[in-house]
Amino acid sequence: MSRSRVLVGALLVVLLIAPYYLDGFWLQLGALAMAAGVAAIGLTLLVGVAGQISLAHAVFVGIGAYGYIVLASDSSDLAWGLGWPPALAALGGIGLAALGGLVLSPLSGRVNGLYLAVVTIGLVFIWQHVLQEVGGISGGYVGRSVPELDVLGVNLGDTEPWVVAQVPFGAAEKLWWLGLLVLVVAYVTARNVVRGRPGIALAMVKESEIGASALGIDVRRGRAAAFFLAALYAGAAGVLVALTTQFVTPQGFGFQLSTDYLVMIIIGGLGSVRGAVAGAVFVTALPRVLGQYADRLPFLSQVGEGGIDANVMSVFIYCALLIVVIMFARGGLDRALGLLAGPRRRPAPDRAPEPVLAEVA
Amino acid sequence: MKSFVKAVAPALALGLAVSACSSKADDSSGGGVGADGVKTGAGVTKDSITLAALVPLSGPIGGLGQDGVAGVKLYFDKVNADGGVCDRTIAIEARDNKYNSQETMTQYTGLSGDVAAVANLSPGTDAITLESRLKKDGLAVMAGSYDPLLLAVHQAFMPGTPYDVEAVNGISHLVDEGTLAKGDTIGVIAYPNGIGEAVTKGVDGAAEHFGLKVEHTKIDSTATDATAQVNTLKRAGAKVIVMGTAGGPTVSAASVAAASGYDVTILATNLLSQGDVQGAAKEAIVDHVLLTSNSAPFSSDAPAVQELLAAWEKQADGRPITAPVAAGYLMAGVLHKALQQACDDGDLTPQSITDSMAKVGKIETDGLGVDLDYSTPGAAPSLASFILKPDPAAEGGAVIVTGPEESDAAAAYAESQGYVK
Amino acid sequence: MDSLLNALASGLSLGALYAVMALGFVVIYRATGVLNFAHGAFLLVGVYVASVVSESHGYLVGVVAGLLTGALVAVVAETVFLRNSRTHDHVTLTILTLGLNLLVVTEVSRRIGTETLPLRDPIGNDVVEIGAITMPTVRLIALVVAVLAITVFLLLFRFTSWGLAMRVSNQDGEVAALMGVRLSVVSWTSWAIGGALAVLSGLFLASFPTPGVTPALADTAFRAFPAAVIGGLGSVGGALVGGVMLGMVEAFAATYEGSLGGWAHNLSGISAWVLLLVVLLLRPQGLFSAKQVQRV
Amino acid sequence: MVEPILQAEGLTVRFGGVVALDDVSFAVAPGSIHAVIGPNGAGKSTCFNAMTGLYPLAAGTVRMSGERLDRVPRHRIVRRGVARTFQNLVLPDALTVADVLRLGRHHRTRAGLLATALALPAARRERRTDDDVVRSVAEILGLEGHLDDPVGVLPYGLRKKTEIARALCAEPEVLLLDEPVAGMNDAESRALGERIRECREQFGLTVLLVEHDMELVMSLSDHVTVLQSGRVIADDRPERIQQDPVVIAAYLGADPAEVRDGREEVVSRG
Repeated sequence: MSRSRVLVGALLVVLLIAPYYLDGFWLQLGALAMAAGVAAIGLTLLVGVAGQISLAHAVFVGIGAYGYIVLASDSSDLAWGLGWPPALAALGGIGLAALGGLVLSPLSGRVNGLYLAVVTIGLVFIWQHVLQEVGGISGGYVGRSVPELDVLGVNLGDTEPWVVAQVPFGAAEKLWWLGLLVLVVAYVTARNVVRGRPGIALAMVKESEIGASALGIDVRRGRAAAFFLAALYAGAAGVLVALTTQFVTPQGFGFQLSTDYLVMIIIGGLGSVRGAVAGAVFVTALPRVLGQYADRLPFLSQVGEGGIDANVMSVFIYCALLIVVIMFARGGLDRALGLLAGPRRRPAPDRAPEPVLAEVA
Repeated sequence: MKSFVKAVAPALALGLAVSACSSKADDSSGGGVGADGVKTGAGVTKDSITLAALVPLSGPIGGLGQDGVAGVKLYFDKVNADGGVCDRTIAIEARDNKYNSQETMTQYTGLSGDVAAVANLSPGTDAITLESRLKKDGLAVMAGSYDPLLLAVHQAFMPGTPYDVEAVNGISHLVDEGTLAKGDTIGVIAYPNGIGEAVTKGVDGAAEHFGLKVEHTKIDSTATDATAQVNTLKRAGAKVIVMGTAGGPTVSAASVAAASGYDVTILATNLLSQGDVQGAAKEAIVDHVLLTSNSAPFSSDAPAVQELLAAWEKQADGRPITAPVAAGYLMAGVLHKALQQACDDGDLTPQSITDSMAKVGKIETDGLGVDLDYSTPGAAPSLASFILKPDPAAEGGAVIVTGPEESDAAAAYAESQGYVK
Repeated sequence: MDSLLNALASGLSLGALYAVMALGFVVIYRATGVLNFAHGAFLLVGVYVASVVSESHGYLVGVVAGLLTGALVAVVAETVFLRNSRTHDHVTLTILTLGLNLLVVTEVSRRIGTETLPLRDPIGNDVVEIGAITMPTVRLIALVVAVLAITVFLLLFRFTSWGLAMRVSNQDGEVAALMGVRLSVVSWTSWAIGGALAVLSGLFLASFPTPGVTPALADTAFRAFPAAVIGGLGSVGGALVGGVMLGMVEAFAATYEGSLGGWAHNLSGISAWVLLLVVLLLRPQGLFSAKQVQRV
Repeated sequence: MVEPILQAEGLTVRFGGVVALDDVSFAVAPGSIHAVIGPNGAGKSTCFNAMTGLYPLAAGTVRMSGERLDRVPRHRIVRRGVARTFQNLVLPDALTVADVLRLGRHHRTRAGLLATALALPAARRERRTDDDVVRSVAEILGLEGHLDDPVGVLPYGLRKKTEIARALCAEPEVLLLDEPVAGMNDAESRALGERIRECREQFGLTVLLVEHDMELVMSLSDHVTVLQSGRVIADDRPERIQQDPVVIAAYLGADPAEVRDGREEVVSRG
């Protein structure tokens, strides 16, 4: 049995029993990190594997979240809803995000590189505009509360707490397990895709469009498919985010969230599924943990004194780490994890890209 | 795969065995009675009471939260110096919500077990986001927004008059002084968010009351150039423009009006900074702008204002005082009253502090802001507003014209909206 | 009719400022292949310094100090951070500029706090009236300065060895090296110019009829992204046309959205993005960039 | 002559004002090894790229077993039985050699996102078939020891072989090799030449190659087409090409028009 398998097994066990010990802050942090992990896995398939940079990931996470709410909520005088069984609505939310990805996927099929980056920024602003305008569905600027999840009569919220080995299990504990389950499924399926036929085809598309098409790979279709797949994972993450925060607002799915996801996969090591998860945990936890232990940090001023307090410092640390990882740490957290798991294979050398683009009249 | 299962299974069994002795098994956290006979709950120990501040602390509007928390601390420093509440000192735990309600929720979850009440100096609808959690935890939130939607959250307390009622007061003042007469047109420039929608609603209400016509325009909440909107309203012949925005568009609208020789009064809630009033647009602002406000300008000679200025001067190393400092100071004063009441009742649990807000009755702010009354849940704590005039020479950039006063129109409007119960 | 003319004038001057900003994106992109997300940071820090310096040394000194600061910060970004990175992947380096942006904007915002800082320009809120058009004097000057800056840039681009190097370096690093052009010089000078152009547009965007220097100014750089991309990221001419198009669309949307009603009533905020979406779906490489052919 | 398997007729390619290929025609006999040679800039690679749909044709047709190939979208060409390699290696460095070879099987497999993500039986069956082909091709080219290495870390010669192996995994009828031995030493190129010949025998391949190494071309190929400045100046068996004064002059830098008169003399005398 390899060292990495033992490590992964041990990690899973720790994660399974963690809700018995952790309090609300850590449970919520974990659930958010796991949701972010699912989203980051999707994004790394698009950006890291297929080489298409997207800043619209928050849009699809948002569609998943709002989709679940609209499908699962009953109509009220404040906002419209369909009142589906929540489990069905959760699948519906994921489906809507995937559908959104499918509708917008020709964009990824046609537009490349940094052009796609900018046009997807546009999608974020357009999405937020739409959320404001369809107040009867989205709750407008106020947002909407999230109905509890219920799977085949098993309540995953606070209304029917479980007692597991004498420990009361509320929504936070249950969602930790749900998040873990979704994350594991996302992880395994993404690994299969990356190592399987579509994944290596996308790696080839990223290397060279022409080379890929000479091998019979339909470049546009491949890129569009990657966009769709990223949206699907984002939708699942969106449902988890909604369940965890119990209330969603338009600002929650804006440009900042999209950049956070990008930062996660870069810190994690582009194209690496486990790196994406590690990056997600890191980016989700860093500012919140720093805020939580702010008063124990020396040399910082207190909030309101006009100096640099822990909250501002956490932004600085976040930026500094991002910059340093990009500058020096080739392979990101994925490489660090690789070292931890024992030597497996040498990393690919980091070549300077050849100037392959030429403007031909 | 099989070897993997072999590795995991025993570890899992071991884990479950260990988990049986989780510390969470006997849930006895929070609650109890101190040696002094005071019942305590989350955030209260035998010598301290911890309050949360969930505010933006970094990024473009991070300054607002930083100054707001400075105001809250300034007030409680004074309280602590006088012996605190119930022989306990007041401590503030501030967290950055990045001006994002969902982030407020996350931060709240991290803190809710360790604080006795929450101050939220964020110009959004965070309290609505938190509503179900607040109810469960019994915590009170002092809200940093005057969005009337917050009135529906019984655990939330706004420290003044809702935006829409304030707009009605402003229009009523303009009618009283003869600027507006029946049949005139009022223009609105509004953000597509809380303040914008509330002001729009207030203007519509006032227009109905006074027989005015209304012309609506919108402005993007990231935009600061109101040229197109002002030109539209000029063509519509608006005699007054009411701003449902932050300070930036107000300054822009005044400048545009001045530049194009448009004789219009611009009515805005006081979100102008000293820099706005003393900057390039100062003449335009003085000529065109009239402000409504929930709090007194720093030029006021009310004792509470002077006290605040003196306290700030002593502590701030020459940093200028700003409106958020005063807002934080005022909120802290309200929270202090509730804490004192809860202490007198011998119960410092969160729910008791929340209930105390209603018990303390009318809260006099000694001229710092409008007087507040939380005794009826769901009702607006005040219907009065200050009317201010910008004045570059005055401290804080404005002087009081009248107020705080509650107009008849505001009373009627509030009645129609169910703000009076 | 009046409103049409006014929308045209306002769109033109706004468009000129967007063009200046877009030109900054294009210069940096051509030289280093990076889409500079830190443009807003350069703009904000430059305008902030201009405001602080102008308090003691007057407006013009402030402007010069601001432009130099913008250029300097941009050069530091290129020489310290980008050049020393071990990765050369343009997408990854683009993300690095996102980190730089957040870092600088957070610090400058902290310093500005809740205040609105004045720029103390001597023109203030004068307006000029030409026929039915009423236009802020500052915006008219902005138009003139933008046209001048763009002209100077185009002259440099066409007729100097630096410009020649700019034109070839993006296409073929080897050819440029053979021509004796030092790529490192081309890239840092390009960043300097990009930084200064950002501040130049910022100086006008913070003047009348907007209230002054606030942290939110950094976001205006985002509004110029579509301008740079609509024209084609590598195209200087495209940046100019894209900028003007964008200014026009925003001005017209702001003027007429009231009469559109429904979903369109607040369209001006996103009109640029909708335009971009449509343009790129039709021409994925922008209006003026030639089709990119990959060599094998 | 037997019916050609691959036939170029009147190929013309323009870049802006430059004519890169001018009315190029030649035919490749099935089962043959056919070389396209010419001095630098003669248009050899352009010819390859035009035939595989990478460059738009200004005029001319390409036929594969009589059917038009030039109207087929470029990602469908491999399905018609034409696989190719590139002059500059086009290999994603992070993939293992085995993955790169599997890429060659892309057009012969079906497993989509869902089947792969869930590791459905159909996807796993396909994978097993692929792996059999991958292993046998790797053995032929001597790559079997490197299947799990990332291509990026391999020496140049092995990467070159990986690229050829990938094209072979496509099980093509016609294999287009763009400078297969460029950058190799004599012994290596001779060995690779042997491998190419073996592959032809074993899989019944037709090989069309562009190559600079004259010795290899002459020893390996059955037929040679010579290009200069985008035109065909000679098209014959290798031993005749070797003696063709036009070709010799072209390689020495003379104007083909001048030499042509001389050749006609030679031909008429012969």
